[in-house]
Amino acid sequence: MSLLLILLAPGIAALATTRVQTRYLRELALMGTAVAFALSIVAALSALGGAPQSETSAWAPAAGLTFRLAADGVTASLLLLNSGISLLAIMATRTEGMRRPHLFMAMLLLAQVGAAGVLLAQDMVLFFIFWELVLVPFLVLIAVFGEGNRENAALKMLIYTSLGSLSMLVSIATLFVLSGSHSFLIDDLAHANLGGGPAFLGLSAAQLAFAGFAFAFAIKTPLFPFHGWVADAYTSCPTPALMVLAGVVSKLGPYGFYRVAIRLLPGAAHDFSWVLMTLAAVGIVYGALLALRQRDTKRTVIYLSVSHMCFITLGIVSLTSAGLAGGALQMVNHGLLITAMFFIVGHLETRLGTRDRGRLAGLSSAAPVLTGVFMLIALAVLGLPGLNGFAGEYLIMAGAYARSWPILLLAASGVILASWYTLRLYQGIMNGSPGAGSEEDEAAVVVPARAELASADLGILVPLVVAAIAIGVFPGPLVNLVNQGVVHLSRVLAGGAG
Amino acid sequence: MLRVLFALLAGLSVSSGLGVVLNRRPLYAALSLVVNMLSLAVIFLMLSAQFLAAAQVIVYAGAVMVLFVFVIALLNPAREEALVSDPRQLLFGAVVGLGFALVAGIGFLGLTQGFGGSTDLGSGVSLGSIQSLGRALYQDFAYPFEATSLVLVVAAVGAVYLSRGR
Amino acid sequence: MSPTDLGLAAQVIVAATVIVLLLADAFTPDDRKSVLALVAGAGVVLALAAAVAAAGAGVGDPGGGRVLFNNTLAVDGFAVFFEIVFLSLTILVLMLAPAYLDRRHIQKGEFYILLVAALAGMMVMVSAASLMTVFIGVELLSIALYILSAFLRQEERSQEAGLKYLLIGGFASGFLLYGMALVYGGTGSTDLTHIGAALKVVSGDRLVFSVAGIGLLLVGIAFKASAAPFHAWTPDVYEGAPTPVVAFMSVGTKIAAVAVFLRLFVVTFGAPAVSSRWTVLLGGVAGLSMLVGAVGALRQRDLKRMLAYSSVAQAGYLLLAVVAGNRAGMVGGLYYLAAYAAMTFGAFGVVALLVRGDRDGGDISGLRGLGYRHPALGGLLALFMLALAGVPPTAGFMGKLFVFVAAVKAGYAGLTLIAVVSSAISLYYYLRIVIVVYSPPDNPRRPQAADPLGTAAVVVAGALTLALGIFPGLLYDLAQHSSLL
Amino acid sequence: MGTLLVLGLVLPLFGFGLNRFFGSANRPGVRVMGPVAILAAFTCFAVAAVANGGGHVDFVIYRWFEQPAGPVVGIPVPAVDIDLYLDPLSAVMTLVITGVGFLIHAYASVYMDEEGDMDYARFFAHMNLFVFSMLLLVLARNFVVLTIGWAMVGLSSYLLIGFYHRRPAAVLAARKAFVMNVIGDVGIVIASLIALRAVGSISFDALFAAGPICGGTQEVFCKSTHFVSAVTLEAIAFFLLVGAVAKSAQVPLHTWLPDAMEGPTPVSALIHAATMVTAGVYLIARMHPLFVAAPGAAGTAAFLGAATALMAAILACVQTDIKRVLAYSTMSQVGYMFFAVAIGAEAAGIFHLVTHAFFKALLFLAAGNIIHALGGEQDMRRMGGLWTRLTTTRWLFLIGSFALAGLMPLSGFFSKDEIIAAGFTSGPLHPLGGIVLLAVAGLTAYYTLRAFLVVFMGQPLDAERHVHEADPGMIVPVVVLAVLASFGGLIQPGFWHLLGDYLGPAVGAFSEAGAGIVLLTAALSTAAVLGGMFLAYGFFSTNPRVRASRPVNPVLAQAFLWDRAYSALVVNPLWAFGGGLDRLVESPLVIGVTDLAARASLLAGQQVRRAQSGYLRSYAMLFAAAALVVVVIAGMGVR
Amino acid sequence: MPPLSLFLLLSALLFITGASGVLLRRNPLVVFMCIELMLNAANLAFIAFSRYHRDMAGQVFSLVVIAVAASEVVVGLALIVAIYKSGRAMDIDGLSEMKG
Repeated sequence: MSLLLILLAPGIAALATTRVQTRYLRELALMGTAVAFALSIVAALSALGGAPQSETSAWAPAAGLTFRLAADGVTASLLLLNSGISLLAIMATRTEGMRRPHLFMAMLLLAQVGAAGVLLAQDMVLFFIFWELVLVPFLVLIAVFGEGNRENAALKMLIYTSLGSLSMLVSIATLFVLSGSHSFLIDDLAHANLGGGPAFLGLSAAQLAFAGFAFAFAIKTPLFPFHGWVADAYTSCPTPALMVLAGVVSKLGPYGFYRVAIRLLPGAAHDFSWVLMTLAAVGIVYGALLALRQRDTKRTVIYLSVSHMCFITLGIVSLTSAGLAGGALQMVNHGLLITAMFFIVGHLETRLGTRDRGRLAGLSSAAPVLTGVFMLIALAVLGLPGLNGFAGEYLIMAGAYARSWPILLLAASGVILASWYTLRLYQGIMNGSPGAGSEEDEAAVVVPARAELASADLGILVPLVVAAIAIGVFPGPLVNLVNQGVVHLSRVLAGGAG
Repeated sequence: MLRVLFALLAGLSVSSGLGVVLNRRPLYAALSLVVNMLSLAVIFLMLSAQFLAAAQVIVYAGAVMVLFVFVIALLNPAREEALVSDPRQLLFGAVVGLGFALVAGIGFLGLTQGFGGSTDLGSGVSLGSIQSLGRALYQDFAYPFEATSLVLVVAAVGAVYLSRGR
Repeated sequence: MSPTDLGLAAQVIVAATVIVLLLADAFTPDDRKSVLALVAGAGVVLALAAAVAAAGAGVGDPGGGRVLFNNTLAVDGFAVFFEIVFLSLTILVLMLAPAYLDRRHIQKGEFYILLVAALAGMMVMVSAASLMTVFIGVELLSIALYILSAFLRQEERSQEAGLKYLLIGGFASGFLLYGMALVYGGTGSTDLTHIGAALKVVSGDRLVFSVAGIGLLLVGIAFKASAAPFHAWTPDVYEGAPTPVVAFMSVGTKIAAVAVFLRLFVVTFGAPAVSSRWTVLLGGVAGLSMLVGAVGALRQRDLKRMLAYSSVAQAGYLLLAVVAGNRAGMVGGLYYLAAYAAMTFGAFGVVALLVRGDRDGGDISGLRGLGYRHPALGGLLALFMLALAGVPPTAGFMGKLFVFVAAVKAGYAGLTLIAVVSSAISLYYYLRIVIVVYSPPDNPRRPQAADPLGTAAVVVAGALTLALGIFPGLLYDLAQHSSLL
Repeated sequence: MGTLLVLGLVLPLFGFGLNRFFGSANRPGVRVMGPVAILAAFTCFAVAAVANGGGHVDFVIYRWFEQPAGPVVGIPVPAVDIDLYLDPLSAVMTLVITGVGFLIHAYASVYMDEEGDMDYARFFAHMNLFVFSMLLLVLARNFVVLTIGWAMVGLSSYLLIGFYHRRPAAVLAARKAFVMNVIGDVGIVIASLIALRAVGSISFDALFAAGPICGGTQEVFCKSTHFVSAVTLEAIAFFLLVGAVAKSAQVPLHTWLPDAMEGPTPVSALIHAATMVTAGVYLIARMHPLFVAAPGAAGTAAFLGAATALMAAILACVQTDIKRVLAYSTMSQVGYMFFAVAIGAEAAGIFHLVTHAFFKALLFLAAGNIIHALGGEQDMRRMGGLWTRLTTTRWLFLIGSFALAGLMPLSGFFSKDEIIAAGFTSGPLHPLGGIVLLAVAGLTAYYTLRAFLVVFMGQPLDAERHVHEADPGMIVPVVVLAVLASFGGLIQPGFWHLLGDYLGPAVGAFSEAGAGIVLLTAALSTAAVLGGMFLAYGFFSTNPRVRASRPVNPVLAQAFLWDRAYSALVVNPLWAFGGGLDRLVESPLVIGVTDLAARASLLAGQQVRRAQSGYLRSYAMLFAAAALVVVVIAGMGVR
Repeated sequence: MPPLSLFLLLSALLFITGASGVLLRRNPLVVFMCIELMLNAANLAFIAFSRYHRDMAGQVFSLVVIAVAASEVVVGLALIVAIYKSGRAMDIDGLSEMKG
């Protein structure tokens, strides 16, 4: 029941938004999400206790559909991330003065439900349903509440990702047909016996199915070079929605690899892991170099995120114990950090009216608090040991190294570049003398004093900072939690792949 | 003897068919359609479908054509200026038509052998007598017959509705 | 009463309703014609009751269904399944139409007569056990629809729609008929059981005749299903015809046609020597429909035209189930057809409710901000768009899933990929509607409140669309019972 | 014992916290808290060291994370402890760090007085943070803790170098230092990964216990079942060396150090003289069982050390900024230590590390006094004639210079000689290194005396400029350092060797060079030093400023073009490459392709619309044509 | 008695004639006639086959067809009249208001 409530609580809140006054909107949403958060903690604890929660109920047996939810360690950790980030995103939403806040809130909550559903679903059709359900809210959030060329950005994102998910649908159908068991449950599909021989284009059925999954998840992640939709979508996405989109939803890609693709097709996963690892490693450097060259602060963070998501994927597809654990760990960490980054960038834009780094400079003396927070987040982002970015990266690199030398070196160079672009971003905004670059146009003169964080902003950033430090110093619990799930997959790999 | 008759009727029907297509005046077209119907009626007789022949004459040459002529008279459209508005249309139509003709030719002329033994229709069969047809209609195919009546009802209602004034 | 009797009763009741309406029409004054909607509704509800009873009595069970009237009429689970769909559809249309006709100032009794007659035509088609019955069903449906399309007889677009539909339709039935003639020639019979038996044994020229005839049959029925490349009439007719009629025909005609495909092709023409031929052709048609429909809808400015093209694409998916030709395809096809009925009717229903003044304009830009001006209709329209796009949790998704499974099972990788691509493309125009519906309105004028009955009809369709998406079990069992394989 | 270590470690962190978050409010508190935290730490470690004696303790604070039960694929998730390890080596390091660190803090508490409250607090916070990081580094017993300390040292140096965050030069210097240090961190991480894969653990002991390393020195460690190939060991050692080189500003990763002089002078004293730069030396000493087993890497280290010593010494001769002189001299001296620890004379290396900490800190702080006196002037060409004015500082600076030059009997002499002697006694190629280092000793004497003369002799730049001696707060700590610099050599003046014996258990028994060698090197080095001094005196005794202002060879002026080479070969290409990707790959391909697909289908849509002409006859035509195709295809199959 | 094939060929020719008429003519009345032509051709085929098979179904079918065709014509003509009343030219190329 409790797992189901994780879905229902925000869902009910979403429905209730239509019936509540604007000024209670945020409280309503927070209530719904808080329930989910609490239940996620329960799920995490029981997973830590070695007894992961699981719930099954009949759905459409004739059609082979079962309604089963389960939360292993990895799932639980991401559930926490999901509801936690959603809480912050809701807090970050300025309902007053917004047009149609009800719709906005409802969509935020719906996105949360969708993400939680993807994390929990154990039936592939259920998984797919939630997978698509996540998209719809963002269609509205971006197309209606976004900025710039928002409608096209939204459509592009949806069509691109749906192309992936449709290919996943075909893969699901294939596995369903090939596995005699008349059921869409992941555990049953895992027993599909796919003929080894080439089925199509010289690839075996298993490889084709895996390709279908991988395509979907790579686009969602986004894994280089399938990130064509990201720049536009993220750019026009309003900040609170972006916190969820980049912080949580992007994790569903690697999670899909973990939960579905590798779990169902370990053999094919091994056949493809080289391709995927190469793409990921190249993507790390690619994203880093692009982040280095962006002038727009938001775009810098976007490509930074691309680079890091490739890092996560690298860990997962390395198919090693350390790599998987590191990837799972890094999903949570990256979720926390990228949320903070996008919030800070959005905050600066709203306060100072610009994302152009040429016009931002020397804010540190005017905004000491922001400086401290931003510094810490930046350091965590560049993976400073002692903060939460490190442990994950370390394990991922271990996984990469266990598979191949050159890929480790690529990843390592990515780390070095990370220190470069992150400091460039941070110093460019914070250090130097204020108003340095603002000669370009007198029209918009940046007033550093406005940049300081208000208490409301701190309410959003402090939890993230605390989490970043806490996980950095005491990663133990999280690692154990994650391993609870990873060990199971390792067993599959040890058996299925050996 | 029958072959000669068939040849005549075939020529007549085909030419009258072409007449329908090629006559610029709708009235002439209608008239050549009548001729076509009549010649077909005779062919039906040859194929021992007496009742159908009769029906053909009555329904078509009678009612339908009268209706046509009546409407033509009512509207009296000016003679069409050009038979074909654009040559591409004609060319394309010709290609398609010939294509079908080719297919039909191959299909039907190459048929002489082995269509379930012979393609001979035999002679002196009394098939379409009123009795047999009646039996077929009211016993074997009662349901389609009834359904057809519904079609007629619909047609009547619709025609009345559409043509009635504002 | 035996289940078959009940199934037959449904048809008889419908036919009787036509007659009753004729009489009633004569005796109702011109300003009270909308009463006839009630009469028609009563008859249809009665028929629906009979059909449901037949289904309940297990007409779908093995041995439950029978072929009546000397092999011309089949009353089996398959037929009853579709009769239920058609009857419910008609009820919804009857809820939608009266207020519409009032708005268009053409409240005429013939509308209801023809509507029910068309319904009868559909029912004949799905339960036909003989080529003759099929033909009559098709014609009964078509002729009624010709008239209904032109029902706004003063209006040029409606006239144009009617005449176009009539001429091209007559042309098509010429092909259909000639195809039947050839099949008859090849097999020596018009009833399906004999044809099926004969096709297993015939060879040489008779086989050639049969196959050629089947080809022409395919053409004729694909026309009714508005599958590419026989779809050209669809956008024009849908745009011009009265919207409730479009809601009726876009659902009914297509479903009936696909049902005929399922019965006639999958079952009767199932003999390997034959099916190896028509699957190729139908596969081509399906693929072409998916692509042409999806691409054609991209640049439409009129919602009705857009939906017309989308229905072409939908025909492609439906035919995919037919081509699969296995039990999974049959069941999935039935499911998808029902889902298609709900969501398509809903979409056109919303358009009908939005019709104001004297023109059936479904101009997309006019929908801007509908979600705020008219939350119920806007939300429903968005829902139907998502459903047509196959976004879960809607009926459209489940249908697509089952059809994909069937296609994969039958090993049609290529067609499945085409389906994937076309679905991805189709997202563009479906979601664009959703965006438009929820983008801030440029002029905040409120339209007068829509009629409650029509809204209710659309709401029901929406509820079905969601229910079939979330609880597929309900319908899936019935579909399994009604499958011919 | 453990609590002592933890206390000593945490006190500076505590100071950091207090100063960072509450310091900006009360300046006096910071003034006390900054130095006292370090002093307290010093006492802790002093007590701990005494209590520990020659043994070693490994105190686990807490478990960082577990190794999960269950099957392992590829590479395990290692179990990681956060533990502190005290043995003579780390004891010496901690004492140097906290001891010298304390003096520098005390000095800075006065020196930084001009800064505003907020910056004052920030400064001491970061100084404390640095000490904490450094202590963590030297107390590490596994790669993870090492990496954490290693990186945090880099971080705090970044913070301190970039202290004047308004100054673009400082900002750039800070970023440069950080990035180069990250290169080092990555080296350490990679090394640890190789070790992890080789021995399945990230603790030093597990590594030392492996294969060929045994049979070397540390028999106690030989318990492991793993056998690690020599190549792997070389690889580990090599990547560790990358880290060491980056941190210790050795060739080729040295270019950040001169720029780092943008930081306040006490920072230079603490980070770039006494402690941080010697981390690399410490690492190699700590890892010496590994380096013993990896001669390739050790040789490389020795070579780099010698090369750096020479190159930096040469550059130091032509600098005009007083702090840059000291910076290059630091590089040069660290080169000595590198050489020493690399050739297995760890004791000598550490010895020089200690003495160098004393006299280099002394020099920097004295220079600080000078700069302070001249109102922030660092250019020696604008100094001169200070002998009569800075009456205390002159002596202090002189002592420091002589100690650095290695003049008998000051500390520098003993430590340096020991290294040179070790070079002569060990290894086939090492004598070459010894010779180079002898020459470097001469150069050292030359540039130190040059600096001294240019600063203190000759005529003042302008007589009426008011130059005041620093106040006692800035004198006392320097005096203490001066004492240490003078007599620090006595802990191991050739005849007896306290330090060597003390370090023995940690870095291997102290191998005594023959008395002959000792005397010989003493004589040679003294000769070199005197020669250097003589030359310097010859050049700069009469009006030094003008002489010092002579233009120098451009290659020397640009420090052998290292920076230009890097920007030309690494930075600019990467920068350009990034831009190229953005313009040529991202926009046209990655994003472009998606748009292209969209555009294509829209175009197709337009075509379909055109085909839909509205003319019935064209529809019929299409219909008929399609029907024909259908019939033909249908017929083909059967006939 | 001529063989079946000739009757079929005749029907095919008539069918094609009618079809090409539909493709070519612009007067809806004439187009209707052409459609009638096609239907008749089909009838001929039916009757020929029924004679060949000695089976009544074909004849019944063609009877049905006659009825259906008649009703189609009726409806069509009525529609044409309606259009005429609203004052438009008798030219199906004029019926191209809706396209695209």
